[in-house]
Amino acid sequence: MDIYSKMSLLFHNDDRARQVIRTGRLNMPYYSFRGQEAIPSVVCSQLRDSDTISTIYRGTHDMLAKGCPVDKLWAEMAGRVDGTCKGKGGPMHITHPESGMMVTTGIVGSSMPIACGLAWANKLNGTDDVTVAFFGDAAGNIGAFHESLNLAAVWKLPVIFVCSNNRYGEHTKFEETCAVDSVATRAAAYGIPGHKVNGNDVVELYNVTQEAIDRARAGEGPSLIEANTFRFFGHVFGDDDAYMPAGEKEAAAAGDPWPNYRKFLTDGGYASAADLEAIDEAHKATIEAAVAFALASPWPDVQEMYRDVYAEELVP
Amino acid sequence: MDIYSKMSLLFHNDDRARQVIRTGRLNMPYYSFRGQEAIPSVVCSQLRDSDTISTIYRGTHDMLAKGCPVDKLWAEMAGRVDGTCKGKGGPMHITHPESGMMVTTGIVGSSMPIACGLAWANKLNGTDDVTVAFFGDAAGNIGAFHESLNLAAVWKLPVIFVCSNNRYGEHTKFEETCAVDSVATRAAAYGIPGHKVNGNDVVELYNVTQEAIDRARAGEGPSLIEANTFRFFGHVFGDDDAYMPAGEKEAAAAGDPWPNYRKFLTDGGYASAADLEAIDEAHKATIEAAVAFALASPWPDVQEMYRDVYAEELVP
Amino acid sequence: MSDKINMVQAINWAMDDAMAEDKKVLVLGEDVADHTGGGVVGITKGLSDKYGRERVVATPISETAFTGAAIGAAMMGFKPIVEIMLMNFMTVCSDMIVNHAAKLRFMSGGQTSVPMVIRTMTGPGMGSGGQHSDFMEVWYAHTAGLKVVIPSTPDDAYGLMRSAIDDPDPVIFVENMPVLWNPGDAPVRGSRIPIGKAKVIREGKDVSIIGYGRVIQNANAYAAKLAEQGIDAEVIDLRSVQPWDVETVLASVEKTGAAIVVHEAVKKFGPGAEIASTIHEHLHGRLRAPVVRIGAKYAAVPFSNVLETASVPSMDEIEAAVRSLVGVPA
Amino acid sequence: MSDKINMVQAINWAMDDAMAEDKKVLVLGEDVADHTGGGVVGITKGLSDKYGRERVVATPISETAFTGAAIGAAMMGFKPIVEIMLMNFMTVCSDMIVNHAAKLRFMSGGQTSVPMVIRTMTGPGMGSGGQHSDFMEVWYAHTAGLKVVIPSTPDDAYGLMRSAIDDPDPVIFVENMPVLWNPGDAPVRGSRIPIGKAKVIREGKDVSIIGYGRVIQNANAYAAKLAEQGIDAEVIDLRSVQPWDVETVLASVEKTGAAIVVHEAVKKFGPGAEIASTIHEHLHGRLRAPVVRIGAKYAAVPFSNVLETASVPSMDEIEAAVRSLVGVPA
Ligand SMILES: Cc1ncc(C[n+]2csc(CCOP(=O)(O)OP(=O)(O)O)c2C)c(N)n1
Ligand SMILES: Cc1ncc(C[n+]2csc(CCOP(=O)(O)OP(=O)(O)O)c2C)c(N)n1
Ligand SMILES: [Mg+2]
Ligand SMILES: [Mg+2]
Repeated sequence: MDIYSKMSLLFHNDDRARQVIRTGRLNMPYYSFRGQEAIPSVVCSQLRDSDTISTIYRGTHDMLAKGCPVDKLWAEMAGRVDGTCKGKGGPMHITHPESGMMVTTGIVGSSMPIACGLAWANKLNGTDDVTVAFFGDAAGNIGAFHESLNLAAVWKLPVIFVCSNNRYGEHTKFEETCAVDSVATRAAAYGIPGHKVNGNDVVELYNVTQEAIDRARAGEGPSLIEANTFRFFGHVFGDDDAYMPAGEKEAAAAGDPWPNYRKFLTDGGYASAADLEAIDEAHKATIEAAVAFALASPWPDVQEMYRDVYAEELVP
Repeated sequence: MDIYSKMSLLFHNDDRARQVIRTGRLNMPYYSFRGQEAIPSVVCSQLRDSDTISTIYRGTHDMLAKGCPVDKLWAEMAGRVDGTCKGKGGPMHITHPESGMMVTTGIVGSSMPIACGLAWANKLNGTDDVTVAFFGDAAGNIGAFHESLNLAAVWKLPVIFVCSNNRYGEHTKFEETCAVDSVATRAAAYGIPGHKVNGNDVVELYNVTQEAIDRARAGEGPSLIEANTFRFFGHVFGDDDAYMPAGEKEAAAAGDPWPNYRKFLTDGGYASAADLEAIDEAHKATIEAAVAFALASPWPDVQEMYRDVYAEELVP
Repeated sequence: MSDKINMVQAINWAMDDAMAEDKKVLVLGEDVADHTGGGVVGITKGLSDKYGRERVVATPISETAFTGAAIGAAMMGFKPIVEIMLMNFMTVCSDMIVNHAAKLRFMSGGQTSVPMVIRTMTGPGMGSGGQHSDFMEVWYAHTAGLKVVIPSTPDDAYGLMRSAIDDPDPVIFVENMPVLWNPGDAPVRGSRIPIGKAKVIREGKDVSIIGYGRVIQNANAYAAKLAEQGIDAEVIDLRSVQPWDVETVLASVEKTGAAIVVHEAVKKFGPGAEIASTIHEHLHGRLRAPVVRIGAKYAAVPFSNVLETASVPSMDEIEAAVRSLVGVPA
Repeated sequence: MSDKINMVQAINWAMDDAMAEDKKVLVLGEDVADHTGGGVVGITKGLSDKYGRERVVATPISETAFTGAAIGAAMMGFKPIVEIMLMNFMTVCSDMIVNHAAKLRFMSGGQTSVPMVIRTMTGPGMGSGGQHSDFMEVWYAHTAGLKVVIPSTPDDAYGLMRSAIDDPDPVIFVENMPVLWNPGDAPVRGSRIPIGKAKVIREGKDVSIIGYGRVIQNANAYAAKLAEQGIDAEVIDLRSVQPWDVETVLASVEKTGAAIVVHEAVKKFGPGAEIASTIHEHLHGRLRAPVVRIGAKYAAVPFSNVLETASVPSMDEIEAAVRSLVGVPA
């Protein structure tokens, strides 16, 4: 039920974000994750508050699933003073350490080296906390991926590398830029477990992530999970998707995780439609309130230019 | 015989370089390749003049094996105007395009991306020339390795990645920094052939490099060769080798390729000791002449500071 | 010349014309081929359809490898135009740019050279935040062996791109994102603008405003307003940061006796420091006041629109500087 | 204070003392552990034997990954000292330094911070050529969020390293290779030197020579010779480039009326431009002549000894500048 709740929150949040942007009330680059909801929902359902994550520009779902407050997230997307980062980071750099959401990066691949450090800290602290690095399929071709997986393996770091393979890096197909047919294959180059799973299938994903998280908590080192999925709204919201072969998106719709999981729960008698609707409605209300909160929040003071550059405030 | 000749040249050149440095006649950082002679000798014996190579600071053997003139090489190491690069590059940056020796880099890993470009040029030119990128085992952990192998595989570039695994990166053992027991294992992450061979065994090496070069010439794409070997004079000449376990160097001496190949040739009746000695003596004479040439060559004019920064000479 | 086009189109034309004339010209970078959209903002549109996917290649997200590939191909006589999508991403492949592209000619004693162009976009004003907006041209201008060009109009962009492609050395070509779609005079196809030659975009006698990129065009528009108030500013668009046109700048400041240097890069340790220092070195005793430098605030580029706007040089800052230099009270 | 030690030892002491006091202090980098030699030149010798291989870690050659690891650990409250062996190698992980370490505090609105030290060595004079000798401090000084320290003596190195480790923000600590083994006064263990405070190493009234690193120590030695000829130079060692001590510099130049700024980084678009511009901005009309900037030639660092020597600021250049500023003929 926790998983469903997360998925529902994510689904509705994305829906609302696109709508608010479309109606011109927010002006930001928005990288919709629609279609990828299952991955962070499942992964984060198995994480503690003290576990940490790092993610990417297309990471709002990861943040929400990890527990980042919806209202502060919206205020940050709106560039307001009540945002997680006082409006200074924006949608690509949301951070919320209280919920373990340590860093969001806009540089492809860079969530991974930093995740190694977060995990190293867990290890040095002698806890069994773990760290998850979220990233995309095309990030599997950049140097930071290679170095991080090797380092994590050599140091046996408690980190789980979760690759959301949505088949595209911007407008370029996975096959055109990656020499092997699966990112998970590359785990062998680091002597670590590599799992290729249907990232839209909650149960499959659950089992694999549990294994990887257990392994990390047990001090046995990192794992790589490739969760295959699809993004329904292109690279950045507003993109035209002429680069996609006709019918690809339609075909992918059959795997859309939120409706499927909903159906799975109701068909299997795990939950009633009414129960789920109640969850949905509660989230919608939360999101509505968050949007209102965000748009009512003041702009940051210009003096913020000089704050947080260093610990000590600068003199203009 | 060509292979023996190259090995002999390399062996004696290194010997002389260490001697000249020890006696204070040359002052330069020198990364001795002693023990690794077989690798470039075999590889370059199968290359044409129009094939290109890129190598690293520990690459004098690669250059000589590819045909870089001995006298110009020495003059460059001496920082003189008759050096390959007029003394401006030095031992870590020797270049000699006439012999296909395109670039020597001091940055770990960087011989590989540039080799991709040299190979891409071959392909665009429609020739069946190939490019060899030489590098060390510890370079297998840097991002440039990963990106280059993937790019070469995706673009099917005629490039052969030759890793001389001498068990150490500076003072750190291979096992301590690489998560798998062989660099060649990583070829699978790029869907290309990966060969792990005894880099001191001329015959084994010959077969494998022939296969890789043929494949590249045929337009079938890159290969990765890991040639296992040993460096007898540490990282940089003058190092103390306290970091090496006692006896390791002595044990490795049994695999020293030059004496072994010499013995192989004479024992097998492929050549007489006298023949080989004649080759050795000829090389020694060449080297002697090169040292004299280098030390007699004038220093570059200070005006060289302003030349070759751009095509057009700068005004001081 | 009366037709209007924007910079996206002008740069596209320059690459198109160069590719048509010389088959050694190559284009590579993420998404640059037509089946991948012809670049994220369409600057390379049509090129792969016209010149083939051998010469126009969509790369993996591997800036080190594909910049290296461009370097290698350039050493072999090709003329690659490599796109590193945004300037901040150049940090992942600075080794290739700084240790290799810039230095290979010198370190090889002139035996090899790297005639390549690195195209990159950047600029605050798009709400992209701290990792997608930086102007880092001073890094590359400080690195001997590179040239750095930052055009501000479509026709300049065309002519400078043609010169950059012709150039025997590596040129970093910075595209100012917020003005990419501004219309401007269409270039004469085939024309060149020499790298290192500034353009006096407005003549004046009271003060010299020197800069490049979007902000100098803004300053120029502003100068017309100042003129109504009797302040006659000369406005100089440097167009390239390295080499920069010392001669034109000194001639102007010698005439006006006062200078403002303005750019969107951070002021501290920014390009303006070199320009201001040079002016002082040559015109000591002939300046009414010290050269005023205006640049971005010393911080990462903030996301929030109010802060993003506050981070870059404003017309108010320029106006205040002009007034203080010409001695007119506000 | 009469004991003499060198900078290798001083930096080692600083790390040793910090590690003893605070178990959050970590050391990582290539070869830094004792079983791997305690660093290429032995600066980290003894640390892993003393504090264990958990806290002192020899890394793979993966600058991006291990700098990232240091950033992550720093965000979690550790104080990593990461060694990037030579400054030119920082180009392979500039993304981590510039887009992340420098900006995370700002972009997170102060929620996270990166209290780490990046140690790196560099400097022409070792015959290492174009890819092992660059001074790139201007890159990092231009990037808001970083501090840049370049000590010139063992006791400064100790005190500045202690401050760098204490600092709540990322500090780049540049070690000048050719002077690493020069003996100097031993530091008082436990002492700190504040980052951003210059040291007047020689008082004088005729001209201010301002700089940092090896070249300012040379200039200081030289000033004694000039004194014999009646030229009384004030010599200021900045010790840190960002922040730099504007106050001390301005006070000195106000007194002497003339300034020379000298560093081993390339002159063009170098750190000296910021310093010179700032001096002009504040002391216009009170300078006998424009500030003289002396830096490395605009080229890669050449290998050949004669060229390498010619590439860096020479005492002749400084002398010529001093003489022209004080009006004494040669
Ligand atoms: C180093 C770097 N290069 C290029 C980019 C531009 N860019 C942003 S997202 C992206 C595609 C990434 O694709 P993927 O990793 O599959 O993640 P997805 O966007 O599909 O979730 C690119 C090329 C970047 N941000 N950083
Ligand atoms: C990016 C980078 N990091 C660090 C160094 C310093 N360094 C020079 S050689 C070397 C070891 C390389 O080992 P390996 O690749 O095995 O080659 P070998 O020296 O053994 O031939 C290191 C760390 C460098 N030159 N470049
Ligand atoms: Mg993707
Ligand atoms: Mg090695």
